[in-house]
Amino acid sequence: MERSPERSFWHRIQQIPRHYVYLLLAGVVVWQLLFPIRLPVVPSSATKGVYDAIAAVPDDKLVVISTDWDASTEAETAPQTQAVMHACFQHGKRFAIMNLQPPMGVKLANDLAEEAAREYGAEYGIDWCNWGYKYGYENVLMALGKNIPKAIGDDFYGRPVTELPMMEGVEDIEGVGLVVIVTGLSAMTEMWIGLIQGPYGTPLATAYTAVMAPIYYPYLDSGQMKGMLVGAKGAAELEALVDRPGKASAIMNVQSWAHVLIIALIVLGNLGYLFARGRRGERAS
Amino acid sequence: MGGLEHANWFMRILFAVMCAIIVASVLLAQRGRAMFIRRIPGLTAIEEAVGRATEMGRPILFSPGLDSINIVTLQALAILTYIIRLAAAQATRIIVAIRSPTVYPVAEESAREAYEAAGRPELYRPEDVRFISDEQFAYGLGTVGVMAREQVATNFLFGGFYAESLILTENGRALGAVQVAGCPDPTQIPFFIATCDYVVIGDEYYAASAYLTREPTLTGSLVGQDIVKAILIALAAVGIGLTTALGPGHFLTVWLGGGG
Amino acid sequence: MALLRAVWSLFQPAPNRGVLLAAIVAAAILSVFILYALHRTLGPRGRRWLIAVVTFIAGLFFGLEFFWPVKGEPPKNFLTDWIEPVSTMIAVIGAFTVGLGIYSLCQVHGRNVAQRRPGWHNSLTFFLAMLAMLAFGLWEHYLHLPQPLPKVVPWQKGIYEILFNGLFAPLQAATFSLLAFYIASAAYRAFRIRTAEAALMMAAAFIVMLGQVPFGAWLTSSIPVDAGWAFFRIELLGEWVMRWLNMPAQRGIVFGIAIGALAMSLRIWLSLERGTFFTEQS
Amino acid sequence: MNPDVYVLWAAAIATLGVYTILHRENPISRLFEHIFVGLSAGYLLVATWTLNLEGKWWAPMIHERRWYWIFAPIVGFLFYFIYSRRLTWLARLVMGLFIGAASGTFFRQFFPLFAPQVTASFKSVRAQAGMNLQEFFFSVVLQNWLFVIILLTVLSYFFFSVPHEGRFGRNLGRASLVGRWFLMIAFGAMFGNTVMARLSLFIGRMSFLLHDWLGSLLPWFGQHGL
Repeated sequence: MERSPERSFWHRIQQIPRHYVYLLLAGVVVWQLLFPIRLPVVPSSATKGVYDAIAAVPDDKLVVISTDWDASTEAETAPQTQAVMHACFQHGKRFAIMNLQPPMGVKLANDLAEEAAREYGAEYGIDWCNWGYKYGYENVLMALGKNIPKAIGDDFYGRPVTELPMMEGVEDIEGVGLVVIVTGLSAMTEMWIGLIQGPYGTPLATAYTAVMAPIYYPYLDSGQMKGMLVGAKGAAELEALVDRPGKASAIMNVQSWAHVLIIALIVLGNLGYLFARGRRGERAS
Repeated sequence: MGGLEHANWFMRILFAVMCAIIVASVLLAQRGRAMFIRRIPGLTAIEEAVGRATEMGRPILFSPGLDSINIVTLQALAILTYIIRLAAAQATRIIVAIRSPTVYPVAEESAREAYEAAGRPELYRPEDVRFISDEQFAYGLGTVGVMAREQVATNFLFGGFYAESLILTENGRALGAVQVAGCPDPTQIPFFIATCDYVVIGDEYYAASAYLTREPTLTGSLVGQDIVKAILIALAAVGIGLTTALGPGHFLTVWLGGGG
Repeated sequence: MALLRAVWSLFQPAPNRGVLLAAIVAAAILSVFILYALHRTLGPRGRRWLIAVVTFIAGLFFGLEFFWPVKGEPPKNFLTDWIEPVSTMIAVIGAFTVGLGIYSLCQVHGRNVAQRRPGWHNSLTFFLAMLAMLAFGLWEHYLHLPQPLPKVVPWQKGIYEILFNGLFAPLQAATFSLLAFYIASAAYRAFRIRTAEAALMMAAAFIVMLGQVPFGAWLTSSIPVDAGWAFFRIELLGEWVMRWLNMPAQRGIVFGIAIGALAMSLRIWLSLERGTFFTEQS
Repeated sequence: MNPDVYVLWAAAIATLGVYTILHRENPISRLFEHIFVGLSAGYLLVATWTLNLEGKWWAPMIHERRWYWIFAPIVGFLFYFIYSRRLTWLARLVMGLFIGAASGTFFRQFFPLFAPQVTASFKSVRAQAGMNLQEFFFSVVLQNWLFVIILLTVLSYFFFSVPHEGRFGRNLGRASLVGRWFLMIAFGAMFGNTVMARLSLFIGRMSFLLHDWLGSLLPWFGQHGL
């Protein structure tokens, strides 16, 4: 607002007009959407925890992926689900999809699984399966702990799960080596921890939307969760670990660049302030 | 959430004590006990901001936030009536931009009353209390439009604000308006600090009517509030002590969780 | 015509409508009479007293239900079953204020159009947009009823799509996305180390922002995760700032406003509020 | 008629129209502002009827024969007396109902909203068994101790009726100054934490403009971007 009479470089970078700031931001976003230059991605320890937990599942046990999300949080949760599936296929871990809420989640996840399975030549029923949407929240989980075939009954396509080759020998929760919850809904975590992770000690990993993740850090600290994917960032980090850069990586790359721009602007403004002040000090003395 | 649907005996006692202290200090103040209030810069600035609009001969914009009729909005309207009285004395126009249809009649009525109380009923123009839109971002865009077309010199934003706050204040700033904002909820305060000239933070918002009007009732209430806050701090201190000594899940946690 | 008849059929009351209509009309006349009687008999003091009593009872009703002892399973007291219907009633009463809001809009824009003020064509656009959304919105609603209205005009669906998905939703999203620009320029302008306070704010914002993007994590990735000083990895530091610096400060604010709002509630409930609203006269 | 093309174009033009406000308020942004406000006003009317009144008021009154629902519009229309000088007190009567309900609702919410916040502040401030000095520093001093200190200093900032004079007052003044610093740190952190969410909205819009809209004209754009 106030105009400085001095027109030195240091003064001008303190007062870049807002139009230039806007243009710079739009320019960086368009540029990175069209011609991405990948900035390095280093997985955080929380993401690494998810990856390591999948790798550590014994070969005779299943991974259960509970996909409790739908189109409203798809932008973050779909890439998360996809990256988790890639991690499972790459380590040769068999997984089962299921969900408790909302019913749509299991259909969307099924499409993602089919796509990933084609890439690895994996087969339904042998390498992966879909337990379908199960109504009943706590009741489903309590039953799951004791008797999986009975709790699940039919799979996504309406066949009894006992007919699937990969379910052979999987009787109760002892046959599950890891549960991964992918969700934008609260209360799911508490249910799984209270009814499965707590009583049976089944390892648990989670993937949340960025908005809801912060409240679950304590479970990560306490070790009740092996790892956690936070929003698109977590998905991008896991995509980097499984070497399948996808939509989340693209979005996070634009995010990284835009953040770098904003940080650079703040730094420039402050450098201008410091140097301009320093110079004025010299003149005064 | 869920869970806590009714009070237990601990809450009943605590609540009764807190209410009693506040009401008692209100009554004491009404009997004429002088009360002290420390300086709150954001509120002192209100007068200056109104004065600037008068000097420039341009109107003031006031937004009571997005909430429907609740405590936050009622406090915003209390601040509005004070500002109208200040502005009416200087014959400066105030435009009120409303989002909630239910708040609209209450704001309209408060405005008319305030002009009458200031002795300038002829300055009251019903169409200056405007319903903009109940859609959050249509409200944001519409209010920015009003700012620009009416060339407001001063923006007052008091009430419950959400993501649209930055749309209002960044455009207000670009238009060169003096801006004073206040919101009890902390989430939008960072953006107000970055874009406004003065910001009223947290509980300063509820202290506003007492600070501005110096009504004995309200200053008395403020003293009562401080005493209750001290009790709350004591409660937290006891809780921290008990957790340190006994570990989590002791009786105070249970009582405050609705059990017991 | 077929359309109008179908719409009309939606508003038909159940059988025996004569009795119902009579009851409704009688209740309406009675309440108008009571209001008129109150208006004629009450003086300014009586009116103020009545308003204070209504305020007190409304507050008491909602407050008491929470604090009154409860019995049984699910726990209930004598007010519990009334909370839901009364809340609905108040919501319905409040819904009728929509007309006032729309009236305010029409007043401002109607005058612009009538007096051909500068920009009156914008006000005309306002009316067109409102009426279009109203007409096609209602139409869309009644098409989705169990027994849809006859499809008189084939392009109705298309126009609704354009109004809703082509204009309303994109306008919402576009306006929301303006925030990206505003947050960038606000950050650039506000985060200067002019004062200690601004410097602290900037430092915290800096750490949290870097901690959010993979690029930030890369900067400090040379610190081993299991080292004691892993604390200084930027993503962990950012999380620490959010949890152990931001959280307690927010909680301090919340404690303060809880008490401030409680005092405000008490004052308006007991009609003790002075010097604000409309407590002065009348 | 295939509406999809028109929807796509309308959405793209509306988005660009709104973005012109970044330069300054101008005739184009003004046009879209009025369209937006008009559409939302129309939608408000539709939603008030279809989502609220039709199901909660009209149906119970007419179809379920609860004649007493007629009182709702009568009371609701008292609001409209704000425009009458003589009858305005009736509008205040119904406002009194709403104001009272607002305070009562706050009384109800007081404990459910704030009690969990109080109990969540009960942190243990001593070392757990078997902690070494480094663990103690990082997981107790830098977490729980700090938490308690910040909570107390921030709260001390919100004491308004104690003069910052005398021994107690001066100490309170010092604490409240520290509290204000912690508040600024918290606000900075909240600011930084919101940047990503806001950017993602814009990235989404740009992806729509480049990929969906321009991509429908020039296939090259359809192949690039998200």
